[in-house]
Amino acid sequence: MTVVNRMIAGLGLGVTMTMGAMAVPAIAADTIKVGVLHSLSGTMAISETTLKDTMLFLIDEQNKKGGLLGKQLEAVVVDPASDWPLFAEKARELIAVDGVAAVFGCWTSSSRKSVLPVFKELNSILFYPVQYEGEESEKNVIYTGAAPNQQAIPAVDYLMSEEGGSVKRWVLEATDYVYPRTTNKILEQYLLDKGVAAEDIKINYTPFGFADWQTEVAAIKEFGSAGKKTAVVSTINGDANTPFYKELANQGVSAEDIPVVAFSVGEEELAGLDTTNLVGHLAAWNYFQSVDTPENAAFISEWHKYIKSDTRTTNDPMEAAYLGFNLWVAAVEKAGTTDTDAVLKAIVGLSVPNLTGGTATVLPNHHLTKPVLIGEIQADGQFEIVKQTAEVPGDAWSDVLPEDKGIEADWTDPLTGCGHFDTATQTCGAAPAS
Amino acid sequence: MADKTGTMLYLDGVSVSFDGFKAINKLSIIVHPAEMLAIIGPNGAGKTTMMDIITGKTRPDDGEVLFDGRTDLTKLDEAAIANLGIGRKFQKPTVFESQTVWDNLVMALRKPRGVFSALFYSMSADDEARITEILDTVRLLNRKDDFAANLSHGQKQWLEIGMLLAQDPKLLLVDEPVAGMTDSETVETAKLLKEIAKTRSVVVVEHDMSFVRDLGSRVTCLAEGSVLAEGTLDQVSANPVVIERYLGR
Amino acid sequence: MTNRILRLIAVLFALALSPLPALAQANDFAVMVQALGQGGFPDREAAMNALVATGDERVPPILQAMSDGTLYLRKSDQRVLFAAKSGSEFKLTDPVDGSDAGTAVSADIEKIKVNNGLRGKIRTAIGTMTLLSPDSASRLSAAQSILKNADPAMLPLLDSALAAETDPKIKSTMDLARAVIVLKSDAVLDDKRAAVDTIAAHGDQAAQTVLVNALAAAPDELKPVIQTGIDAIGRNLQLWQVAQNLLYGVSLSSVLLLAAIGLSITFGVMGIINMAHGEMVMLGAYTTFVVQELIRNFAPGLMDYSLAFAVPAAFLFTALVGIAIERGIIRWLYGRPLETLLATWGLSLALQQVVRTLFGPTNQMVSPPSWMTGAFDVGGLSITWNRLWIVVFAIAVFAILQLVLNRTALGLQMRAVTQNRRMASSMGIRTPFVDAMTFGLGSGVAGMAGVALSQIDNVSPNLGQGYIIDSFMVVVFGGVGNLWGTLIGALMLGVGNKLLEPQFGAVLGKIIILVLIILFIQWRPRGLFALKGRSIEQ
Amino acid sequence: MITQLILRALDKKAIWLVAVLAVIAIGVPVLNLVVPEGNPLHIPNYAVPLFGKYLNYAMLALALDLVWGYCGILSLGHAAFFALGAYAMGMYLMRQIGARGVYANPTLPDFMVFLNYKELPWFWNGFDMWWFAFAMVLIVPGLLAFVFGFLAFRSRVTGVYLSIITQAMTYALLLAFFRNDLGFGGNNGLTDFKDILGVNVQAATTRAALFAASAFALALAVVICSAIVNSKLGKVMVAVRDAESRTRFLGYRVDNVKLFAFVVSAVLAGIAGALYAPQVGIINPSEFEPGNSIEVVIWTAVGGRGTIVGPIIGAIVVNLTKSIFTSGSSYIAAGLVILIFSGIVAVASGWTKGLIVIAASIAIPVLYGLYQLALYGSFKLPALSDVWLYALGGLFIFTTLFLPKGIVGLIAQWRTMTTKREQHDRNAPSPADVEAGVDPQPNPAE
Repeated sequence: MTVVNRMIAGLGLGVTMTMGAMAVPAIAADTIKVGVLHSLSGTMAISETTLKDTMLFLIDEQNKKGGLLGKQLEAVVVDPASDWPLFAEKARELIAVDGVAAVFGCWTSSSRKSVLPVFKELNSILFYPVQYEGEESEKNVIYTGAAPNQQAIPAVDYLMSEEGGSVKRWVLEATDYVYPRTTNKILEQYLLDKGVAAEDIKINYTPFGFADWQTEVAAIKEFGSAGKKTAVVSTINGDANTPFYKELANQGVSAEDIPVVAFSVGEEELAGLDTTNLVGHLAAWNYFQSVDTPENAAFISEWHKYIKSDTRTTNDPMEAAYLGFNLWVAAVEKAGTTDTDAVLKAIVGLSVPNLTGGTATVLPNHHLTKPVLIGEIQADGQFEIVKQTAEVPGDAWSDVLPEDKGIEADWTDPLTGCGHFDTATQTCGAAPAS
Repeated sequence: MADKTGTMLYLDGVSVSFDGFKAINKLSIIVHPAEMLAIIGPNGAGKTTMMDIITGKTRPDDGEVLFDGRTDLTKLDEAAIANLGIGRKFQKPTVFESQTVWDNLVMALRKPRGVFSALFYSMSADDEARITEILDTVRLLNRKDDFAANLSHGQKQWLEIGMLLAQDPKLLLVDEPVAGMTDSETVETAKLLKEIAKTRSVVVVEHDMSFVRDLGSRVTCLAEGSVLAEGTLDQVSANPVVIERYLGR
Repeated sequence: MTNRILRLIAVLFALALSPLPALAQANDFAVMVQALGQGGFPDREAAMNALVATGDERVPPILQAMSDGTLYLRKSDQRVLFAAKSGSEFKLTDPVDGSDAGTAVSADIEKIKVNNGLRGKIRTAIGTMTLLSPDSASRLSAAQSILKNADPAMLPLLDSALAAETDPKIKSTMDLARAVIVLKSDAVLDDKRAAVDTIAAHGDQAAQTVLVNALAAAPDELKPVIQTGIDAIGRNLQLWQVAQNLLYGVSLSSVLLLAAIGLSITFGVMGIINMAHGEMVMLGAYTTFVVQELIRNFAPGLMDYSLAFAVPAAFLFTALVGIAIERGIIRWLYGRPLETLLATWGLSLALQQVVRTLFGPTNQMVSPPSWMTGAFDVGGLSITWNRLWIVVFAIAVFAILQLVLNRTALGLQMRAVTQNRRMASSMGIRTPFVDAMTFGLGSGVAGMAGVALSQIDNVSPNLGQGYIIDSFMVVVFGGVGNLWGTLIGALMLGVGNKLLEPQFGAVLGKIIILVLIILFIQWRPRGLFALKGRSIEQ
Repeated sequence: MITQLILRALDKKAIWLVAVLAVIAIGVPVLNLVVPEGNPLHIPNYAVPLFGKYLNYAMLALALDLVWGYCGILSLGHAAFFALGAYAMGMYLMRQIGARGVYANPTLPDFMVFLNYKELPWFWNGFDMWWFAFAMVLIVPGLLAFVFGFLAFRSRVTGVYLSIITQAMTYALLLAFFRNDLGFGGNNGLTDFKDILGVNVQAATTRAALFAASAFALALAVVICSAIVNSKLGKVMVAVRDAESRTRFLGYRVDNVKLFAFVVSAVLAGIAGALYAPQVGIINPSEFEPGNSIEVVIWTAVGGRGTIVGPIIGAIVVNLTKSIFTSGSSYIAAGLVILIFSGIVAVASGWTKGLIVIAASIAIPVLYGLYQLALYGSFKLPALSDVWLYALGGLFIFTTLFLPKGIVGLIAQWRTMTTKREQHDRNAPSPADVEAGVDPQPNPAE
């Protein structure tokens, strides 16, 4: 048989079989497209896949309610594969090729930083659902996760209170990346302002995916044996948490002696851990699955129905995605269009109910008002809420840091707004409002 | 041993051991300019290791290795030794298989070996003539554009000898040059080597006794890393120790 | 008799502590128990103190249940009850008289919440009440909680308890607690001096802390004594610190060894650059998870022995996967080591995705058996059980592997095939079979490593990625094709890493190790134990 | 001398390649800028930096091929040189932001203001000048390659050992660059670029210019590589690859030859990285990840190592595949990719193997669907993003199994078959065949 014959035959066979296997999706006539930009493979898939599912769930629910502006919503899911440059490429593809009205996505700060120029250039909207380091306010991003003042500072306040154990000595244990660096910088300043002596603060950084915590946990124990009540503020990132908590449990660091409060450990992370020996360690979030409200109960039951599993947990970034989506829907309805500037103009000041019994309002700085919840880990992998504050407005520029004092962001009018307005000099950053 | 001056290759009391096994034991050999030396000996006698020592691949534990009566070879690496004028043909024919016969010889041709010399090298008419001449000598002219991999075993042996010639060495170390050759090729090879030995020193390691006889040179028999006997082939093959340890049985 | 008097003392003492003596006088015990279910944390603390003041022996179990989260409030009648989960229901018991109070579903009852602060106070309260308990474990924790609080008011109680104590470990804790209290109190100088000696003799971090804290407040004549004590402890601790770091290093080494040893077979012996090695480890960890799930569902009593089932299961499963990979892919690539790198890298991506599809991207829970939790002290060393077992396991795997390679027919055939395939084949060895078995063995060992790693690391699709580079470093550093080299390599890298870490931090320490490896390879281009004539490096 | 070198570089294949690249370099920007939107020939804005990125990757793959395909040095750390070049360019771009950063500090980039740097770290000096930064793009990767290569090649670290320590090198750099204390922005890296050489980095014209620069840089790399491999040095490199110690016995300093190739390759990789940074808009430490370097190896292998055009084809093909498979719903495109690939395999290795590829690509979605069926009772085909790692993994496996010489090897094979051994030298052993080693290593005991 000649080569050409072989090739043609091979191609023919391939065409038939592949077309059979790969169902070509019917292209809906008139839909509003929504971009979902979460890593589904690679190292970040562990956290981000759930958010992809959440978005599909929310869009599904919205479509059951009749869609938006009389049209059905259509999710466009792409996989940036935990690869930061690919995030930028995929964001561009979503906006420019698929023509999505808004994008829900990103998890790490790096991925957000990577797509930011794209959103600015193509003037689209990103809903970013994860707690982050602050120090940013952009026209094209709505930050639906917590800013540092909505998570870190209330947690430290709680531990300093009598109820939280009157902690006097602090270990800031962190993964060496921007979110912990920033949070620790703010916390260190905050603690010093509160009269904590410099020698009572210990900051330690470890690499990504760090797995051998023996030395660090021993150092925490040693630091905690100085006679003053000691607590650990952990900004350890994703993968490194499991071995950290396993080591804590093994070395017998109990929550009564040295409580650990974490900002990146939620129900999803605990699902991979035996928490029997971790009872009492804390986490600070704006939402816990154990929140006892009718809204939350309904959300969880619908979610379980959608995902077809009774054991899948819910967590804070999911609530943030939920808020972001509802806010976008409300803003589009208010604006009557999905046009970026109109939606951004409409969204500031909008409120939607959150899952913890309050409301989330979009502030002029594109952050939300969120209550702060402190929870203690229970043996069943859930959190028991030991403290809940009223809604705290998210602060893009931390008031704790001297260089950020008097800095505000205001995007009430998206066209003339400013992300870094110095109230003292009445100037907007260095660049003219853009 | 004898006087170092006036020798092309001078080995004295050389020993080397691998993991306790003495591959070469107090070996002493002398080769004079324009002289051929045939080395015979059983497997494991240390023939190849001796070549490794001379060409800098293996460092001796002990002993003196001099080239041209003055250059200490134990201090130099392979490339430096090759550039002194010592060429080597391997037991298993080793040519650059994915390159053409012509290119094999271009690389071997005696020219500056530096990186940039090689980068900016362009072939002169003289070089071309020289390579053609060598190709003619080793009877590969009609196959000059073939890949070396496609040559027969014997042709690869010839190519390697051609490469040796192109290197224009003062001393040639030839390891089993006629393995895999037909009888007529073997005779041709012996002729060629004898021709070469008129102007250069040649050390030939070979098992093929008729070939060694054709060479008609001085013979050294090695066994267990040291010299067993020396002399003409007849003298050596008459030596009772040689008969017992190598030829006989 | 003495016991009863002592208990009376304890009660009186607790009374003195109680901020609400009026409530304590109420003798309706049941009412006091019900008070635990009302109000916020401060109210609950008051109710607890009142209960403690009764000295009733029913109190410690109630408080313990509250701390453990098994004390519930029935919403219908606001009664405080013990609740034990059985199936989907809770079985309720009255804490006052132990009578059965029926069952309830979770919507009917509400857990009585405690927080860390309350949990700590409960611990102290139980401690005070159980210092004279017949149970030695509770006496020990009582002594420890007194040591933590070091309240001078406890001295009489402690003295009497000390007199009755026979267990040396508890006695030593009580001694220390007593010394700490004496040092705090206004006892005479000689007593204090003796107390300083007692504390210094303990020689640990906690003792040093006590002395440091006491130094400022101490009278001048006592200061040099205390300072000497502090210095002595400091020297002692420094020594222990070095030993402790070495121990951490050995522990890290055992993890590295486990991760690398399978690779030293597939890579070292067979010359396959197996980038999917990490995924074999990951599959082993997932096997552990599956085994535990099966046991949890079908034989919960065997949970503590789950790892004993998981090790052979993981070995067999990953060995089978390994054999399938060898037969399906790798056997076509012999003699092309760098090509195996590409193929196995692709394979590792696919395997990760398989696991992600089957189990989801999130971490899976593997519970530690009870004998692998906690820690114990030897001198100034603190050793955690799970690390100790992993070290033991690593040594066992290493020893067994040595036996297999050197003492069995399969091992002999493996070495024959690696050294001279054609010869081995002509001698009647079925080389394809031996290849498959060798690769299966290497993969199986990686799977067993996964069982151990599931105890200390994430069980997630990414698990293997975290170890693959380190494993290659260990094997190459030790010398390819040599199990002993792998052992020594793992030891040197592990210990080196842990010795550098306190000085330079984890990140810099690791970078330094990597740079040292790069430099080391310049010095010994074939690793620590280079073998001559390896097949890997023609 | 130089002209002669270049003349020799431009053999028939290289001329074609350079010509094609020149057409692309001019054509794509023209089609993007001049042809109006809506015209079917218009190339949309988003595609320009995307294609530019492919060209940068192609240049990186070509650089790797110079050392691996031609010189036998399998570097598993080549992305490190790429990233260093990108960082050097990123530092220049950061300095160009000037006072327009969020904190409006005239000299310090935002992340430094935030991390409390009081002054610029010394190694950031000079990067405000374009010529200095551009020089560093060449010098930094080149110097690292020189030092690393000098040590490694002198000590005769070869084969797998060399591969592993190059991996250690990039891993160490990854960890180092992740450190915020190092002064390169930690894990967020360098981003939010504004200007390059005085023009807005995001402007369509700049993008088009950067694309053209990428294409020209690749063409230049083709000429350089072609010049090297066509020279006698190129022959010596191949000799080193095939029989290292034999080359040594010919009197060549193998370590110098390798070092030269390694340094040239690192510099080319650095240039590729420098063009990459402004086009993707961010450079961060994840570029150093060992997995990235392995991917580069795979592009090269897919395209065909030991050829000039192979790695370029490989890089573009694999990355195009990656783009297709990670995007939402390009099922048809994905199907076509699989189809073409199985067609190639069928031609190269025969029917059955082509069928294996097709069977595998059908089996995976079907198995996925059955799994869903078993779990949830409804048959659901996977999203493309669910299968893309299978596709990528499968591509690597099938390429090594069925296309050992890569796509280019296939073309050569085809030509041989059609021209009936008109030039029978097509049967040249591929590097894959000789990799197993014909290096003489006589048993020392003999």
